[in-house]
Amino acid sequence: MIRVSVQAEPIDLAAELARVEASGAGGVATFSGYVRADDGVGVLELEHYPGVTEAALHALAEAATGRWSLLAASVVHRVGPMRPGERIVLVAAAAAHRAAALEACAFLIDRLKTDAPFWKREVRGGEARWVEAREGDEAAAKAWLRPGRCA
Amino acid sequence: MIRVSVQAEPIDLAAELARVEASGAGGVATFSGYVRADDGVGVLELEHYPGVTEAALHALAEAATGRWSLLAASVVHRVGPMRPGERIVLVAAAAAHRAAALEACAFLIDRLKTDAPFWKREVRGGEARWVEAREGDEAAAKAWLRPGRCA
Amino acid sequence: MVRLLYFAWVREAVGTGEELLDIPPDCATVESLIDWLATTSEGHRAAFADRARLRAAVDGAFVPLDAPIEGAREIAIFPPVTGG
Amino acid sequence: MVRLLYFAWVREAVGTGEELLDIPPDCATVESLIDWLATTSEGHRAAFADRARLRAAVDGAFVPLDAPIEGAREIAIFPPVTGG
Repeated sequence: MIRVSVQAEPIDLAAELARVEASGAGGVATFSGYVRADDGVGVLELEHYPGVTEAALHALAEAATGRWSLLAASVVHRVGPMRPGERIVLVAAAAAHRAAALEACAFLIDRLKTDAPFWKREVRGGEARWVEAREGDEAAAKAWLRPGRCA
Repeated sequence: MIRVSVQAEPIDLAAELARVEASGAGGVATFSGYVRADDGVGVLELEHYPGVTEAALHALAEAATGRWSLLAASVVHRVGPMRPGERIVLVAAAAAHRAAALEACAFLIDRLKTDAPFWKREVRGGEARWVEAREGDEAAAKAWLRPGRCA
Repeated sequence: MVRLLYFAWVREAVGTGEELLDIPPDCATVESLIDWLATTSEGHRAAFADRARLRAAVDGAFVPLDAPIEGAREIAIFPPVTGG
Repeated sequence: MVRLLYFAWVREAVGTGEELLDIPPDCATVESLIDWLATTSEGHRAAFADRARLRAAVDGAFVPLDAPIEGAREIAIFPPVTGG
């Protein structure tokens, strides 16, 4: 069961988890990303490419589901303005065993960083700045393509 | 902030997550384990070594906190009888960045499987059977000791 | 007519998020389209000054800048993504 | 007096989860303690028949079966753990 949502509303972690748990999995791994509260950002704005973003997230969830035989995968991403401490993204992977759930979860968030069209803008003290892409993100996403990667 | 609980009560995922999120982290990774619903088990019973279990879980959380500079780590494990679909264990790791949170989460659950004195007994159709330790668990736990492990 | 979409600081520099344009027939790739777009306004020129900071999608699929655009109905130009 | 603790199927085979015992002074290691315990009842003998399936903790610390037990106040004997 794949669930993808790109939404302006806050992410309801309990409701999202209840969905993946309903798959009857032995293990569920999740990753949640938050607006950092420690670097002076007052507002973070998320822009996306409507339609294409949802398709990219769905393709990512399908890739993870196939590769790790997941029972459920969810990718939920917020867009629009949000405040420090708020949840930006949630990925969840449910599988029969823990290694599959943990690896699929890491894969989903690493690849989401480079494969889905979202752009972040930080507002600090009235000044807005687009966040630059991090080279580490590209490397983390590409690591999943190497056949020899340690699991 | 480290939280450890060994409890007969159901694990309240939302409450546990709220705790680790309060650390102001950029990322929170979790793993939840469930009583498998697909192999005919009617009841799963968890026995532990009171006092020593809590100390082992605390030592594990401290090791993860030191190694990955976590802002928060929680390890919550249920004991006593439980039903298919119920949560047995929750580990959560909060860190400034996602790689640390994801790795620490995998470390916590892998090591918990071998380092904390819990024993599972499955009841199937009136017949009880102690669960045998899996060799894969030992291997997964030991992998974290190898200096050359891929991250 | 092709629908052009711009996101993030590319959108801000161009001054709009979307425009419908007749593209010159000799624009065979995203890159040559960008060359031509850069001549259409000062905003476009500024947005497309640094090609290394640009990414593109043709009809919803991410493509390298040297990808062909023949038959495309929607072309998006934007910075490297920063989600998650 | 040493407090002996048993868990899981070791506890079931022995017939109790806890006993207070005076241990013979020549029991220097967990393993020699197990050898002696196995002689104390049929249940103990059955519980300790397969040493490969036994683990131990001395005063709350996991130890190998050849670990010394001198001065120990609490010794636990149990199967490999299966939590999580």
